[in-house]
Amino acid sequence: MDFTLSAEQSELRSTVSSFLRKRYELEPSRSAARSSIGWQPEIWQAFAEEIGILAATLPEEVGGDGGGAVETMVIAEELGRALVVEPFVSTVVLGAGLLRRAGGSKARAVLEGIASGRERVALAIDEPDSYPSGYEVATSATRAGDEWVLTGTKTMVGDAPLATRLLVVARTSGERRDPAGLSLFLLDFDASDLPADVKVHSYRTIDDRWAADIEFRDVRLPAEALLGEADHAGSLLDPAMDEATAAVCAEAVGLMRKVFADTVAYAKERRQFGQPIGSFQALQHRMVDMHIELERSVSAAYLATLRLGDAPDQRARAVSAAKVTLSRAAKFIGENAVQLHGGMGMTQELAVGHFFKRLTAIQAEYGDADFHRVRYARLSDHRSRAATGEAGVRSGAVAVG
Amino acid sequence: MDFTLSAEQSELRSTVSSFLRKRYELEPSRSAARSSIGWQPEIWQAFAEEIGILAATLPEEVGGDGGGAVETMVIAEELGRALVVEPFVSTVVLGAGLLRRAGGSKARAVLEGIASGRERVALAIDEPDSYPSGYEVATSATRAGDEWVLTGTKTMVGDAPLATRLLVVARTSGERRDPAGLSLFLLDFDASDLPADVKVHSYRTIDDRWAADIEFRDVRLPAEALLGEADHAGSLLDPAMDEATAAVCAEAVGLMRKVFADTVAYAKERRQFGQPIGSFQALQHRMVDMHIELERSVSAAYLATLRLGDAPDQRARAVSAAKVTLSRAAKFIGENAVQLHGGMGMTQELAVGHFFKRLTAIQAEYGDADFHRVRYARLSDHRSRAATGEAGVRSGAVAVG
Amino acid sequence: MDLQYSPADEEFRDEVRTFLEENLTPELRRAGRLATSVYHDHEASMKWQEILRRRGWAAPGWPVEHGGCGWTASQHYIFSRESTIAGAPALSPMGIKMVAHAIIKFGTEEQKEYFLPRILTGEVFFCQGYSEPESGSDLASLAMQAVDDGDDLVCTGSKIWTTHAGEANWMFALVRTTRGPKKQQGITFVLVDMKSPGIEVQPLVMTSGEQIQNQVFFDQVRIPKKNVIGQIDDGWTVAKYLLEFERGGSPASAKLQVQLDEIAQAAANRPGPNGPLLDDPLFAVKLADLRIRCDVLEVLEYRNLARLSEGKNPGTASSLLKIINTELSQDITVLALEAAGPQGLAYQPHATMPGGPVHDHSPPQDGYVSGEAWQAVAPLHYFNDRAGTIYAGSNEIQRNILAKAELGL
Amino acid sequence: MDLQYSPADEEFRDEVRTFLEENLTPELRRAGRLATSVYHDHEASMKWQEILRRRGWAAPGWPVEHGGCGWTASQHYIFSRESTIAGAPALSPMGIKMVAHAIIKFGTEEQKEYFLPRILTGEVFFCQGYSEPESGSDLASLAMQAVDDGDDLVCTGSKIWTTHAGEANWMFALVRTTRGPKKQQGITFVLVDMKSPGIEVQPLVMTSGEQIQNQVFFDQVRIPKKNVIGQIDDGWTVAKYLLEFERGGSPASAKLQVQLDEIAQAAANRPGPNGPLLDDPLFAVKLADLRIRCDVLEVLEYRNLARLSEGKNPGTASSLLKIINTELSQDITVLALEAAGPQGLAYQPHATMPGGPVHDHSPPQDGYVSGEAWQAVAPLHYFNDRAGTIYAGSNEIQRNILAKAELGL
Repeated sequence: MDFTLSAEQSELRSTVSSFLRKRYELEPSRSAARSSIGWQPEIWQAFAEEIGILAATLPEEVGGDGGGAVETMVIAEELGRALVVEPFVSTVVLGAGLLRRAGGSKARAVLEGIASGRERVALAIDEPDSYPSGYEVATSATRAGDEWVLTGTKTMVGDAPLATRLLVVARTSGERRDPAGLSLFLLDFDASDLPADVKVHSYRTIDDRWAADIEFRDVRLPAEALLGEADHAGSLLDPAMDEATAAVCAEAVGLMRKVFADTVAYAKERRQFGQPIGSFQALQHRMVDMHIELERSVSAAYLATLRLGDAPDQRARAVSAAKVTLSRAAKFIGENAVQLHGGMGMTQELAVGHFFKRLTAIQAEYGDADFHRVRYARLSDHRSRAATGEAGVRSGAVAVG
Repeated sequence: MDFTLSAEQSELRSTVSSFLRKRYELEPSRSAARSSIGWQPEIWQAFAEEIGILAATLPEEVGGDGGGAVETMVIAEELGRALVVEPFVSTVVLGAGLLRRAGGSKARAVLEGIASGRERVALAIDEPDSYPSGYEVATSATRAGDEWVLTGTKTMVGDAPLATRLLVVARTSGERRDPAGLSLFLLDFDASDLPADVKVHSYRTIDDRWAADIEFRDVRLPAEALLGEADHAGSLLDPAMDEATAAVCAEAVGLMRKVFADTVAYAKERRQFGQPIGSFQALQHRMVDMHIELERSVSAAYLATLRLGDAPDQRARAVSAAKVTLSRAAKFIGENAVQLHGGMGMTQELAVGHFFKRLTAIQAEYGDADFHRVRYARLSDHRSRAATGEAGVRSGAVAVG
Repeated sequence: MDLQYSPADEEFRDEVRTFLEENLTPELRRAGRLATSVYHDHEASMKWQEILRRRGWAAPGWPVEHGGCGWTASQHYIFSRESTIAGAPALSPMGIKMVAHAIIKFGTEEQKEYFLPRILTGEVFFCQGYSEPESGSDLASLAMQAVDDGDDLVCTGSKIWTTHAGEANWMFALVRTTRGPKKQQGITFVLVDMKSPGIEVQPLVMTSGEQIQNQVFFDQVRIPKKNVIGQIDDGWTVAKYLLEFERGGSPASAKLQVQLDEIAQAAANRPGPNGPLLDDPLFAVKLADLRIRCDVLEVLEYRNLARLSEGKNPGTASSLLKIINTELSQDITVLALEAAGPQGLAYQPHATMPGGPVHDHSPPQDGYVSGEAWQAVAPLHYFNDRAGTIYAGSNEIQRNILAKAELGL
Repeated sequence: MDLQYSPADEEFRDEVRTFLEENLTPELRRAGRLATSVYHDHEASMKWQEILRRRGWAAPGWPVEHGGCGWTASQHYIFSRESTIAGAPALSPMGIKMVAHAIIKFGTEEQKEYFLPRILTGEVFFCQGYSEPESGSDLASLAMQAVDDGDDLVCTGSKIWTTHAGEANWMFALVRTTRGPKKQQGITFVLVDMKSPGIEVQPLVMTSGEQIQNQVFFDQVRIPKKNVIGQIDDGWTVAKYLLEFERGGSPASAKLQVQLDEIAQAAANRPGPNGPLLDDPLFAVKLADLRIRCDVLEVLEYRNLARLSEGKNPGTASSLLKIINTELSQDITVLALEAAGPQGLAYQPHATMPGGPVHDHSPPQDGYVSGEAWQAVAPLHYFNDRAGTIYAGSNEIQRNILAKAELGL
């Protein structure tokens, strides 16, 4: 049991934190997000060159620093605290996680590009008629000689408008709801310069990020576009999605730390009826409940992060536990931060309004609370819980007379 | 829209209420409930002879006063307010409701006996391995010449130890989970004098009432024991169960009125930290939320009561809406009444502890909240709600471009 | 006791239905259905007001001599309920439902003659100047300085949360004419011509991106005393009178039921974990829970209506109803957002009909919408509806009121 | 960062497991499993204390010189966790975990010599005399009059919520020796021989029917001054010191996880609407939610443990953990009651092992139980567990503490 960061990890945290404090302000970042560019490329470059967070968790053989889950957590939390919109999780956690597992020279080249800040990756998986995060895929890739022919429509492809590469999940065998039979393809991508057989609709999201709907009409891909083994994308997706989920949980912790601190500060300062509103017991207890949700969230993010290396079921259960916890907390803290700020909390004048939107969006990302509740239930042994690793519960004989 | 009682109904309310205030005290009623007798027969007799509530809602041809759903609601609420344990709902609402619908001379005789206070009826329906309130019945009745042979085990037969008659739901055709194929049988019953082929285990319930598990081993019943048509008990049970459910909703309103009033009074009187605990804002808001739950409950009880005469689906939906509302309120008000009374609320010294137990039990009676949520969902048209009668919502065309 | 309308009410309801069927154009219904907040598309709303005015139904609550309908409480409820169910746009409450009542009760003959007919036609369109940056929940602490200067009051300060200040040509406002020991005293209720020199409107951008609320700055604005309603220094009396019209006045259950119907219909066509989302037991039960709360709210409203019909005071019922309906409404927006799925995260105000301009949003040139319009409405409605528990006396304040007035704590 | 035990801790855990497997008889486990509250069957509890004492593990938290184990914070946690998972009965906390620490810290040599070994053997069994009828949440307002009379204090008044007063032969109590402006001053911490003349114990019957709590009346009870712990008038210092041992001392997650395992196992065999209850999506999700809260609580406990291991003060963590674990525990009792179904409404304390006698209940002669023992436990546990949010500083008080100490409000 150890909840302290190593010296290097602490150093990483303070590097990221002080960079963001100095260089990442809310106003300009919103302006950039809402501009036609949609982000701040110079910030991304600084992430790579000045504070090295794009390489921090990548393997050493592609120019990375070999950091692990804790490093990802530290970075994501700090990015959350500053409400960074640039595509860290989709590129560095999810994208790189898939590429790393897929292996091969093409993947390796992209990983090197990620480490140096040149490449950004978006994963195209959800479809208009599929249950979100359910791996329900109708988009197909069929073999035609040496090539693959890709056909189908993807929706809400996060960060696609900024991406240099797409990772597309397509069905190469099996029925639409079959968890097997999926394959992963790597495509060059530039939303501003598209081939005729790819149609992209880009849009802003409610939290000032960007996404796109993408239609593939018989797009021909070379054989080497296939990453990993055909029909087995699930074995890449499962762990990489769990890593991404753990990372957004950490990001949510950062978001909540900020809005909670702002709320308590506001309650001490804002006066009504001749006293600070923070002196009213009903509001005090509400803020205590927010504090409790935050402390639970921190623990849940640890749980997910520190179980990423466990066996698949333990890993998935811990990640689902975390996402359920964080989603609930994000809603409770977000909504109450707004309520306690009163009307001002509903405007874009204060940080809380912007953070609230991200806290709303994050609840739905990588599976909403119900998705993860059901997954957790399915993974829990019906009779008695299996050991959740060394520190988990060991069920004794529970039968009684 | 009319929410006022008629002069006769108001009169009925004050008659019941003043009788109970004078003659039904908590201490002696608890003692009786815990004695081997288990209730106060003299009170029951007074219900029949002095205030006429056993006949109030029975048809005139069996000596009743022909009252309806509103009269039942008025009586049940007052009984709840005084925490009456005597078997009003099971005998006068559920039992009589089944007998009335079944018709026939035998049923009529029992109804006359109910009106005069001689008869008490218990319904045996749930079984040890059946989902509560799910009409899942394995107990069988098979024809043998002119007779029926009854075999099976019933559990939690409410008020059976005090009953003079049992109504037993048995399967006469179909599979165990088949909603059709059930029949209703009327048996003479005396828990203290049983035939060899009937085995009864009586027990007290957590709310100081009585119930029993009953085992029937090839019990031979005469042909006329069958009430109504064979295989069609469902058509009797559905409306009678809904009436009983509406009645316990009204009873719950009475219970909650009492514990809520006690809680507010206690909060005004009990002092800690030099002031009444009712002056603390967090507790004030809690009590306001209890008040809101109570007002919602009153409305829900009206809804159920005033829809009992509607078409089956409207009736069932209103009753389920009420039971869900009342169950939630009973839990919230019961638990918080205890919490606000502190340790004393957990003892049997104050009324609140006793009422809390009934409020706990009542949540599970006639289907718990989840049972009714699911039933309500099933009865709600998937596209848009049908008109819920004249005052219900009428859905316009809801499609938008 | 019964839950039936009287035959006369049924007849009235049919009359209303017929009128709505004949007059609600698809465009107007669209404004009702695609609204993202309680503020509907301004143009559609004013168009509908004009149609109602011609039928004599624009201001049914006014005294008959000023153009009201003399309806019973039931008729008001039925009219409001049927309009909502049919998808009619909501009218701005500021003029007809609020300040007009103050003018009728406390106004001079000249004020009545000038304002009332113009409010009906929309020639005069009001906004409300109550809250100030430092006076929110504690409204009576308001500080907008109004100095007596001959025939005028000269006002300096600022008002906030001024809905539709950009569209309005008049404002009704509370200003501070005298400072005394009791903060409720020394307040004056005034009507302000928005074209007066010294007024500056600064839109507030909400989280939804919509600019409906504003901050209005007053710099030495001259308000003729003939535009005072009631007595100088006695504006609190007028404001308290109006408060009754603001809280719990109209039925909320109908609107919420329609929203739930829309969610159900949408969920029948959205993918769930196992077939349509509507068949997912977890989703179905959440929907059932909200519908049940709506059914119960409807009965609560009928009970309140019955009290009003008997001429009784609603008492604390308006606080109770405000809490119940705003919290239910918020929970419904949460379920809608959940039903919307990933498309609910797309920011697409161009697919909706918001109550005002949208800041910093360029619709795509091809008008593309990811998913359907209701999915685009969902997040904006969720954001905007957070106001429900904040405005018109936050729900914390309502609970304080109930604790004191209803429970005697 | 990691969530693993160290190799030394793993070794220790295995040692504890082996000990538990060898020494926990089925009867003792039964007392743990069929307990209806935090108070386990008294006899089983004392038997287990004796077995632990022989192993040297009855009072691991004491200083080694008095019989403690010198364990690390991890070892304490592991021991407690493993004991719970194995189903060991809980020991009464009053003696070993509470008053003993006061005696060790503030007691005289004679007091230590007399009481500590006897607490271990059970020859001395303590109850706690803190609360009074008029002093609950506001403990410092306590009023039990203690008049100085030579070598004695003479006490008159009453104490309430005195757990196991019937079984106890000693009480530790706070009494009022001086009345001054500050209520925390003038309180004295005393040990009272329960056989002293003038003491009368009156059991309180709880809603569960159990008589574990009592009111204890003092009528001119003489307490020798040699039984004062610490200084006269300075008892608040002792009480505050003990409070640290009462709140959040031991891990709650293990017990709650075991309860959830039991619910899951039971629900696999109970009928649901469609096959086993455990397969009902609504039930499964409620169970998952509670398990998730437990998983998170476990990590919160580890974080607290890590702080303690570093020698840091737990700060407000004990209030936080108290709120989280009592509210979770109550929600678990609700799910258990739901899983129990109709049989959960049967009152059958004879099928359980309550922590004290049951009032007004005659078990059936044939020992019949409707359903299974866990179903009989469910309602009693639900009733008794309501105490969790009331005792040891109600959760409202804990929230006040957090608001002040943690948030600075």
